[in-house]
Amino acid sequence: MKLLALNVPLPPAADMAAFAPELIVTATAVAVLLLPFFLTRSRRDRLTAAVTALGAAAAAVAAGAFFVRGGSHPAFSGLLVADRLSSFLRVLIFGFLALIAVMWLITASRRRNDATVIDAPEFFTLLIAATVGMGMMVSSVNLLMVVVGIELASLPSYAMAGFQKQQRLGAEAAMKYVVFGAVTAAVMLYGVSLLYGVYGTLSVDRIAASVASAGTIPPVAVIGMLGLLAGVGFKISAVPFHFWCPDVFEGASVEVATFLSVASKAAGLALLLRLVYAVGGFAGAAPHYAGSIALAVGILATLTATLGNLAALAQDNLKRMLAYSSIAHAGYVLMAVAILPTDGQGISGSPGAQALVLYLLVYLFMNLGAFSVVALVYNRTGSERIEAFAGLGRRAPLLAIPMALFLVSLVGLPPMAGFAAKFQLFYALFVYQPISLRWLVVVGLVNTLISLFYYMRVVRAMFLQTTDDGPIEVSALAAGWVIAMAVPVTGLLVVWQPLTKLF
Amino acid sequence: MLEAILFYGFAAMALAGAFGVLLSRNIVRTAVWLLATLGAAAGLYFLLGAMFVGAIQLIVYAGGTLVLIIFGVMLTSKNPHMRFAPRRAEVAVAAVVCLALVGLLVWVLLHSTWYVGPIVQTRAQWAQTGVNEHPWAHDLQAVTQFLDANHVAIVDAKGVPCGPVTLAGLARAAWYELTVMPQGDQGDRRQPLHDADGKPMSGDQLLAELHALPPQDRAIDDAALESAIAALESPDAPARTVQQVAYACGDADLLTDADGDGTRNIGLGFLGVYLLPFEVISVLLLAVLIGAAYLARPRVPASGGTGGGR
Amino acid sequence: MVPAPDYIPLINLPRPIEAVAVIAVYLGFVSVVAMFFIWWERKVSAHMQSRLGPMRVGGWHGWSQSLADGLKLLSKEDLIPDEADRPLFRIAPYLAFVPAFAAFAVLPFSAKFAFVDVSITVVLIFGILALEVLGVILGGWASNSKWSLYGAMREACQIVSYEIPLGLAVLTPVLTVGSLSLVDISIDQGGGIHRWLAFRNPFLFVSFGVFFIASLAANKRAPFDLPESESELVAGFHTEYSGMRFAMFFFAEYAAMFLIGGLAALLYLGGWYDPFGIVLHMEHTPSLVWWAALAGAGIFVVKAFTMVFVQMWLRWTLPRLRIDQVLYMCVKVLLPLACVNLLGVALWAWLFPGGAAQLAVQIVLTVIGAGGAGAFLAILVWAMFFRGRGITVSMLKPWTNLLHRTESK
Amino acid sequence: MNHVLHIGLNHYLVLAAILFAAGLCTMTLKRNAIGILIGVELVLNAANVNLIAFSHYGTGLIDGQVTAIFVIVLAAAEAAVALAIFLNFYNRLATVDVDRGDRLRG
Repeated sequence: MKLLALNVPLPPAADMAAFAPELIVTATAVAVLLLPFFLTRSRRDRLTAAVTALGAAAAAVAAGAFFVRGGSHPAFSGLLVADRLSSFLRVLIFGFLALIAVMWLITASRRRNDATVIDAPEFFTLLIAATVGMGMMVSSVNLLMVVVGIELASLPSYAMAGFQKQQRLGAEAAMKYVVFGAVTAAVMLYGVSLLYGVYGTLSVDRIAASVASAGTIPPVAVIGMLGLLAGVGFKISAVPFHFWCPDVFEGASVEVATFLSVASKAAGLALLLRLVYAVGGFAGAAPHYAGSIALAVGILATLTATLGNLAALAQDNLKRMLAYSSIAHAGYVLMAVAILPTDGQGISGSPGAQALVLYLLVYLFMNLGAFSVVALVYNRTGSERIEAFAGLGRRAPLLAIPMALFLVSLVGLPPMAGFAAKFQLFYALFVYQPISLRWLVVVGLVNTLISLFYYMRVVRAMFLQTTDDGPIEVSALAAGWVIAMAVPVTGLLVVWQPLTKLF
Repeated sequence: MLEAILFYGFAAMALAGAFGVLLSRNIVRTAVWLLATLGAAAGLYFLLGAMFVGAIQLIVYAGGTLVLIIFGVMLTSKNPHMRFAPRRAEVAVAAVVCLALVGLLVWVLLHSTWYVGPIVQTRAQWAQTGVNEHPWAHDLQAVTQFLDANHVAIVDAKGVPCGPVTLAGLARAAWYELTVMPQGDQGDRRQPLHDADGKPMSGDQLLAELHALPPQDRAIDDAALESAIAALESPDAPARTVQQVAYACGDADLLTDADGDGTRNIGLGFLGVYLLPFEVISVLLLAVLIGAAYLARPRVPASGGTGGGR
Repeated sequence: MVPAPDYIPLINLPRPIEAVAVIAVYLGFVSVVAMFFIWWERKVSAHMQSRLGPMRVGGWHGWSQSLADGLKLLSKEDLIPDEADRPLFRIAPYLAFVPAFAAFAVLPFSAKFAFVDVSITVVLIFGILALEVLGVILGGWASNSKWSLYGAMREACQIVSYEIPLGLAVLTPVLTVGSLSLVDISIDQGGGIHRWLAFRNPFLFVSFGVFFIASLAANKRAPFDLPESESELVAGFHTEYSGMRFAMFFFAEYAAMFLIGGLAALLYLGGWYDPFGIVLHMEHTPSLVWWAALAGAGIFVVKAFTMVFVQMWLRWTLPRLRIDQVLYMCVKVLLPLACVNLLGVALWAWLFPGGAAQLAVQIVLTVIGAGGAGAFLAILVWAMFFRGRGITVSMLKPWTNLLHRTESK
Repeated sequence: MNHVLHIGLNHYLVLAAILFAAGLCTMTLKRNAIGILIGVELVLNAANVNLIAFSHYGTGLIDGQVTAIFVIVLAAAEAAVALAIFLNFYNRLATVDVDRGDRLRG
């Protein structure tokens, strides 16, 4: 019988090369899992984090090499694509993983009873697996890969949200997260099945080609796309799929919240950008569609940003406030998604993608810094509430001043990098041609005004309120870390002009 | 007729399960109702020719996931007959919303045009689509000649040659025994593959056609073809069918659908086109294993660390 | 090149009628086999404990004991505990019995006695058998008894864990032969004992052991009979059952015993082929094809019965494991072993696609395996022959005396 | 009558749509977290029925079947994580009622 004689070609080496960052990080996960067999407990935790950081940094460098080389390389029989957008975002995501590991070393590893310290190998394996999923999300061009990527990003995240299993809040956060995630994933899969039925393929490009040649999207495909949006919207916590976000951020440990606030959203937003471009990017074929799709995304962005900012006003818990703030920022980035490419330019060079990438880059640093300060203050005071920050300017100026910079940057006020990001975004919206997106600029400005109030509440608490509590000790390492985060947040403005050319 | 009976049987079972899940207030009974749906869905997959998926559904879903769920129910219910009663108003609202949803969804589904392809058209119809001007066409000369001889072509709904129009496509068409059908028709397409005279094509004809092809255009070499023919010459073999020919040729692509269920094709897919998600799933399962084992592990004192073994 | 097996229906009848006829035949076969096994198990256990077992009912050696038991169970009151979940309690025995019976539909007895002609019978049979666990779990849960619930929980965790090494072990013959069809796998083993898959290479040899142990656990047979362990859980998941529902669980277990034995025979022990290649020769002789089918079916049944006997033998020999030992066995012994086997078989197929080395290994393994089986048979015959005369005990006397003496000190 | 006896794609789609709606309804009505998970399984089955029906009647390719297998595996993985989390929640609060998770709000 000639049954075993199947000639199945292995993926070509070029595909593996394009996929090298994920391979490196996966190997790191295996190394992290095997480490405990060779090390005693006392050494294990920090080395685990260090190995993760090194592996992630190596992956980021590998992705960076691909970014520098440029070009668009479809890999794995068209399931993934390694173009400039995906390469840049993978640099961002894997670099962020490295930063998170360092942050963990500085903040969490001081906490004796923290579950992520006691079971560091498990925690870092989950962290890495989720990051691989996010790396997959930003480069998927096939709905099957989209689904697999989202699930790979989500399932370890659920476990990480509940990693503090001794604490009730962690258990509650994980349960809400997983229930919400499972529901949206199921709806997404139903949507994907409908899209498969309509277009006979799961390839985003071929669906896009069908949409372009048909010039119309049948209602059933719209239903399918809405289902898909539920899955992606869940990852970026767009309204109305945002309910999990504040609860999970509050219940999970600070490091997990930081990770989810940046990496998960960045991956989701890049994926959404790709999907929206695929469907609406053929402006030449169907101009009226570009308008309605941009309008739909714009409305989604408006809702997300406004609701996030308004809800953040009422928060006393800083982690929860930052959660709503991250929803609001997802709303801003969604505005960038609405900027569809107009003159046949690819996804990588489009102004929307540029604005999105710059915003995410800046947001990474300011959010990481803000969360780091929250974690450090929590380590000393045991509280994440705004009262804990009262008088911080006097008690720990090395934390308070960078924190103020982060918050100002989060608002988007001029001297900080956040301003550059927002300006770039609003400018792109302002000059967008075939249809007018200027109303989104107005929305964005109003929202920035709202956000000023709650960010400044923290600044006011830090510098204007007084308290009897003594000074907070800040180790040199911690101070150095926070200041290191503050450097790009202030310094990026200086290199603003080259930065816009970066992508 | 038999198909209709089986379909309605399975469908009734699936729906009974679904409504049981919806209406049952006892969580264990909910899980048992889910078993009905899962089993019926497996039956439907068998009915649709997806044998392997059906079997996997039984092994993984009914035998694994559902057992896990029931296990979870047992571990998390103090009172064995725990009930969770939704409020009346919620039920009313949910019923209305769901009925509206079903109505809308069904209406939309029934008024939609679905992708149909590959379908087999006559040579004349293919010519009308202008496919010969398609850039792929020159690669397909040999196949075209072969198809021409049979007055068939494998094209998708738009008249574009589907996928790689190779012998795999032909075998697929042969297996599904497609025939000329109007675009957008969603009826049963499993009708005999016709030859030039409009008669069902026999295995011998297919074999002859395979022989006539230049070697580089078929996935099997001459020796394999000869031995396939020799194997089919056994004295008590009945008239050869298209499927038997495809089976005996031993070619992976040809075998796919001659197996009757695409199982081999699925295996090839996992090693070929879908290798990446297949491997990614392994990372996912590793992470899930670690995450679930960590969370479900009994609480350990914070100072004691986890497991002295490590 | 072997031609595609042509499945010839048993009788030339319209398909639905044929289906009904075959179902009736199978149901009858399963019932008779299960009843025979129940009687046989009692006889085996009795003989192992130097008793006679059932002797009265019927004539020779109490042959109709199972029939009498069945009549008794039928006439018994069908008790349902007050606090039980009634619908689930009623449905659970069927959920256990129906899959065990349905799996017979895809079990080929010989090349011509294979009713379902799909190519993935291996997957299908495990898919069907995977449902059996649900009946047990629900039965234990619905009884609303502490012991039953314990039994059900044990069953759930035991079966779900052992399905993994079982599946991995089954993959090794599948990988070697390159087919998911039990018929194909069996046909590949024709032509002599050295062709049997268990003796193909060392990994398959070990894999057979893994398969057999895992299948014992999956069918909750001793020493893995924790779900129903009489001494600790009274009777586990079926404590509260009586009458015909109780009998259903038993039927399911004994039918599954035959299935496991049959699968072991098909996957590893040459299917329906004899050790000398006679049946294969007959299959290739047109005039003897039907005789080959009949002889093959007979050989297959004998092999399956032998494996069933081994299961009974183990039950009355080995003590029951603890639940942690059961899980240890699965996760830390069988699972790694199964993984290594799978890798090893793949490597073997790559390194030794045939040739002299392969043949030598086959012969060595055949000698080991056949020698073991021969030794076993010799012991069996020896025990049978001398049992009546008490020589067994007297021959062991010096050793037992030694044992007693050391213990008394 | 022909539409009733002649089983086609639409039959499967309608069945899947009803399963989907029943699943959605289950997810909204159940208070028990595991009940919600069971509703999710219903929706996933609806998706799978769709995928395989499209694969059979539409493309004639195996990608629908492959996707369905991935869905089954993902569902199993999701159920494993979800049940571990529910178990953990139960260990803290002695219930799996999602409404009892009310500490986190605002």
